[in-house]
Amino acid sequence: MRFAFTDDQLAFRDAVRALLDKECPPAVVRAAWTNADGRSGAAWTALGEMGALGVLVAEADGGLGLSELDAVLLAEETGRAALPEPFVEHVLVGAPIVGGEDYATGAATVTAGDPLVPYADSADAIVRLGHDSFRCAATAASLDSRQSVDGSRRLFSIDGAEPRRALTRSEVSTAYWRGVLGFSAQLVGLAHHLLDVTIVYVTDRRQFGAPIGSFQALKHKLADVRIAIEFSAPLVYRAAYSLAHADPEAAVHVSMAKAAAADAATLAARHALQCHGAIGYSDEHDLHLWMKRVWALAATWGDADWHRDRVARATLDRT
Amino acid sequence: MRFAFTDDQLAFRDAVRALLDKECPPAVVRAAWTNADGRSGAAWTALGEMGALGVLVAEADGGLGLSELDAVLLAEETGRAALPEPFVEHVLVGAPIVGGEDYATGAATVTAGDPLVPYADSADAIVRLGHDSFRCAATAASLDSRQSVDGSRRLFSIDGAEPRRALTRSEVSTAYWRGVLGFSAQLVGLAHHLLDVTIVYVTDRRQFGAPIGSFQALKHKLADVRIAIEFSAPLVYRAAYSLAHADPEAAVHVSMAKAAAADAATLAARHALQCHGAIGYSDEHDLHLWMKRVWALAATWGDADWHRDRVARATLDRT
Amino acid sequence: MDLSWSDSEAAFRAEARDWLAANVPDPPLASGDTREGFAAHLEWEHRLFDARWAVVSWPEAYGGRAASLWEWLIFEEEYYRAGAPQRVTQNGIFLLAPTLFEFGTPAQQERFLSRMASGEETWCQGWSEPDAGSDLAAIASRAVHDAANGGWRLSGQKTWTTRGAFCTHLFGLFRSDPDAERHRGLTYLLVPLDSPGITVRGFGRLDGDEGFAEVFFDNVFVPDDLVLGEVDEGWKVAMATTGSERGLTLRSPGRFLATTNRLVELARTRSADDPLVRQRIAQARIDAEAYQLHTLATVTRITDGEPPGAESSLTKVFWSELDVRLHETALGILGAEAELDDSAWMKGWQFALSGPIYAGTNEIQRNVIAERVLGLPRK
Amino acid sequence: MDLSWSDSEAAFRAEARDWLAANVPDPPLASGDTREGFAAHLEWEHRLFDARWAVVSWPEAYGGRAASLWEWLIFEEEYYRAGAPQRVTQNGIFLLAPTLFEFGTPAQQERFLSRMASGEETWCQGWSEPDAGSDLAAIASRAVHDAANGGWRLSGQKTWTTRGAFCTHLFGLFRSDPDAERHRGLTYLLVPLDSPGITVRGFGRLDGDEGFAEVFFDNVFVPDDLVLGEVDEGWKVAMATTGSERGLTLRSPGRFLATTNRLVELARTRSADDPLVRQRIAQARIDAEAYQLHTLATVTRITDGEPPGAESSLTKVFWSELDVRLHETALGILGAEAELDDSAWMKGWQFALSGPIYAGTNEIQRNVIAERVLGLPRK
Repeated sequence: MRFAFTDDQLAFRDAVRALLDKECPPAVVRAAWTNADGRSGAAWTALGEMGALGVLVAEADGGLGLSELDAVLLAEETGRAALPEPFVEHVLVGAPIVGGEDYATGAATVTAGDPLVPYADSADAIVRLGHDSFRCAATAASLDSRQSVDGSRRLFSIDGAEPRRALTRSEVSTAYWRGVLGFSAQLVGLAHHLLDVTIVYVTDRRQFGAPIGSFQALKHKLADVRIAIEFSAPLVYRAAYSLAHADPEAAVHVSMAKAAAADAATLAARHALQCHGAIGYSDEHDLHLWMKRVWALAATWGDADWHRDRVARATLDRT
Repeated sequence: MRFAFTDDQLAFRDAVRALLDKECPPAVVRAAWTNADGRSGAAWTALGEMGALGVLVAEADGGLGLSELDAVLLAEETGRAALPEPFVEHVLVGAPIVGGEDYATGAATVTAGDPLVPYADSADAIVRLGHDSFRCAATAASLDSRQSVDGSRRLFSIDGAEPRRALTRSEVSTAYWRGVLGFSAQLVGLAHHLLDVTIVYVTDRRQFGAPIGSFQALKHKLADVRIAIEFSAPLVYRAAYSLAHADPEAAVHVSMAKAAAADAATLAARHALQCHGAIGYSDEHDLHLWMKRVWALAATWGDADWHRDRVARATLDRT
Repeated sequence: MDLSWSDSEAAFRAEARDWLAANVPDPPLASGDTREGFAAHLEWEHRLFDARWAVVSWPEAYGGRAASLWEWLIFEEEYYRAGAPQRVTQNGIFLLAPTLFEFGTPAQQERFLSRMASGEETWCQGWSEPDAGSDLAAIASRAVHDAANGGWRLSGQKTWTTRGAFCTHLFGLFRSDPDAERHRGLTYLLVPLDSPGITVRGFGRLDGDEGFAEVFFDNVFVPDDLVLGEVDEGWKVAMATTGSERGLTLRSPGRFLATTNRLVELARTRSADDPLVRQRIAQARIDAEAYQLHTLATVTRITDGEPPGAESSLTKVFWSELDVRLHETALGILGAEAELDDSAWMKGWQFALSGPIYAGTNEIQRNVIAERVLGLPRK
Repeated sequence: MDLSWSDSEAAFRAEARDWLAANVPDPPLASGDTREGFAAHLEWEHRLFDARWAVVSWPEAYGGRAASLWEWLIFEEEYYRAGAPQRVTQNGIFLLAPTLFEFGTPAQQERFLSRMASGEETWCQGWSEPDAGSDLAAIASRAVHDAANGGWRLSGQKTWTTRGAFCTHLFGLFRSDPDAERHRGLTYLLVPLDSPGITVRGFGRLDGDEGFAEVFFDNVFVPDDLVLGEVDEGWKVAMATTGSERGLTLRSPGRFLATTNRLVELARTRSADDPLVRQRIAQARIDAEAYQLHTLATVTRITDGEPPGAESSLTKVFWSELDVRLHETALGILGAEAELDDSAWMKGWQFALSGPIYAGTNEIQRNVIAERVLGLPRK
């Protein structure tokens, strides 16, 4: 029994964090709201060069041939940095399916989703997991753009996508639960960042002659956020382990992770805004970039209630 | 439009409050845990002499012939004092059905409930509203005692009760909703008392060199209790008005009142205990007498979830 | 207790409902917190004023109907039920006006009230400063008396000024006695925003609309007759305004009843049989009606001549957190679609999140409840 | 990461499970917080000790199995899964013993550990005083050195002493240096409750069981060799105990996993199709497993040689509020029957309510999290 990551896994995470600190500062996230494709540019390329985009692609296929356990901490870091990219769709869902050097290195991008597909306009391939059509399509004939509350998430509904090949049920299921795991990890990373910047703010901001972080009401709000993160992260890591080891309960473990991570990140966003007050309520402050990512990812690929219902089924209806 | 009680109604309430301050101090509530019938003795007699037990009994029948609007504040006061008596069962449910001088004055007691009946051993008549048998029975042949968490609530399951007469559907419905209204009002009164004694305690109790009531965490807990009471009481008063005026939505209004009052009182009990700490965790302190009454009344005659479901039906399924 | 409406009140409701049915713009106007939307909303305000619906509770002399508080509640219910446009004149007619009626000179009332009601002049609130948010008494913007010219010289900065970039006037607090501490030595001034020395910079709120503004004052001259109330007594005057802001006028029950009804419609079309949603809908209706009934009790007390007190803090916490819950429930029903910005609920959610922050954060309000309503020790 | 158990660990689990299946009393014993129930529980402790299950993680010399932390977790899981009796020796073996192992003299360890493990001697905690609850450092009970007789004279009062009326010994903090302030000048003493001058009065907890006691000290003599750790260093010694109390040893994950499983069984028999209940059950399992996984991570860190720090405050808040939620959910399922005292859930609910209060209220714990984990300013 050992519930901890290896030094290699932690070193990979640290390298990705350092890369994102450099290539994906808040200015890059903000720019993605207004640039052409809503993406980071340099950060994506650098992640590709590092191999982070081909973590789950077989070595024979040009990837690193690693497991969900190696990918989960990287997803958490992309959440912490609010990286504006289809990281989960590409790394955890699409690339292992389409494979190939280009996707393993990020030279080409694959996205995923159903009915709405993020970044479909700049992707080279689209994996659709909708229950009616499990298809891996080339980029679509016609794209209808939809506005996400997160301006960097370019959403599209798709028409006349040219199917490249059908996916097997097991491909679909593996891809789906890997995707949910990825978003759960990103939510944990987003929550960490929201807590960190709020701690700095309430320590510096003074009202009534004292730092507002010295007032018990704010202390307890932030303590609750810390508790929520502390007890959701292990569920996410366990879910990664279960997927990596084909645990029969893996899907339930992923649902537990998404429900807990979505609730933790939602709480972190709520308290972060309340602690920042009017200063954080302006779109000139970076806070909203992280909050809106949380709102989007908490709702996508099944919200907390939906995943809790999956857990209830596995717990109560098992015979 | 006028949402306030009349001076007469308030004067009646004040008289009952004064009576209960005198006849039903905490020592009487505590004694009811261990005495023969779990009841107050003198307080019940005095309430009868005042007419408070025959509020809803027709004047021709020896009562005051008043309405739910006159009874609701009295029920609230009996909750505030944690009066150990079948006040709601007698005044709002049973007496208007069985009628007669003895019941109007409290010389005789009628109780109500199904399947469990409080105080069945000391009551002269029992009204059962169970869906299978709507009956007004003489005291039962055999009583099987059940232990409530509130030691003063003597509960019994009943066997071989001798039916006196069947109740009409409308009698049953009126009696049921009046009963729920009465418990809602008692829950508001219980919440008021729990808040009041907690305010006194946290103002006197000092730790870390200051009254614990000066710490923001406790201030905000008690503020939340005050808010919950402030916005549940009007629902209870409106429900009384709707019953008194045979409003077609009266039953829904009563369900809204019970859900809100049960939640408010449950919150008041929870925060009262946490603010009292270990001192309130002992059965030598009076706090538990009020807390356990709250737990019992919040659960009986439909808990908050059950009544919310009734509200949902009326709101969403109405065509 | 009498929860029925009189015939005249019923007639008033019918008249309001008919007029709104015939006049409420469809499709809805663009957000009043954008430059274009603001202009469209001013047009709407002119129509309201011409039909004497702009300020129903005001004297007829200023364009009102001398309506009772009951009639005002009825009008608000009908206004929100009809889905009528946001009131971009709100900071004037709901926040400043009550103070003008109470503290203004006859000349000031003549000068400002009708133009405020018609939307000819629009008012923003100049209270918050970068270092005076929750701690309003930390206001540092200066007002120095200029005896020679019979007026005041303003300098400093206000911020988070709602619709400040679109308004013609600002009412605000300025420190007139630099030696006085905190709540003392402040003066309440009425400031035309076209006065020389004023720079206004609009900026975006959470939802991206340009609903906020920074207002910079560089030796701005304001004549003596634009002081509202007594010099150095601005705090007392301002508190009368926060009273009304937190209490009745800004958030009438009709607003949340209407949101609840929209929520019920949403649930019916989407997930009327999801029991989680059903419980939340039931709680939404319970809370919205509790707020309505609480308001009826308050209006009854006011009608009996009792003033509303610190209870306004209870109200502010309740409606602001109710509004958040209502929108949370709607977003939960929308599921994955909640993320889509074109849903009115996502925009409403972001606005609702400002409720627990502005007009005194809910943390401040809970302190007030604990200390002034419950009597808990300050220290 | 490796979430599998080794063969030897699996064998250890099987042995524990088999023994418990064969020995756990059925019907369950009366509450160990009553005089009769306490005696019955001591019998059980003797059986545990004879089979070397009483203190699995201790050295064999004291009746343990020198089990690893992992094996200890396994034993706890099996213990609670089997519905085995509460551990009335808990304050000794879980709170005092770790301190004795760390600070005790060889003579003290010899003298006390085996008898503590066997239940021959039973220990209660003497910390809280009427005016020293959350504010433990306000302890006023005195210990005056009696050089002539080579010991200490104790006077004062302790209260809320769990099972104090049934135990043979008390460990507690006494003020040995009256001039020292707060955390300084306290000494940790081991006190036989049959010492002359001691009066013990048991009193009822919330559920009515006589689980509390007041202990009065009137010039009670305790020899020097019953001082644990250094004189005047009692706070440091005591904090080691709270560390273990809040952390691993007192509330092992097995406890909440077992409660969750009982909750699932209750829901299956009562309302497996009520979606509200289903959501709460799902959340219960999520939380219980989160607590288990968090513990696995902590044990991994401890095994790697890292000490658990202020994080123990995070743990205490989480498990105590989880326990309350688990019982709240059960009472919700029981509906009107929840009020019946013969339901184990109502008794469990009342015990759960003590969780957020004792071992440092959750308000204190959240302060600790904010200041020591998050680094927020104290003032």
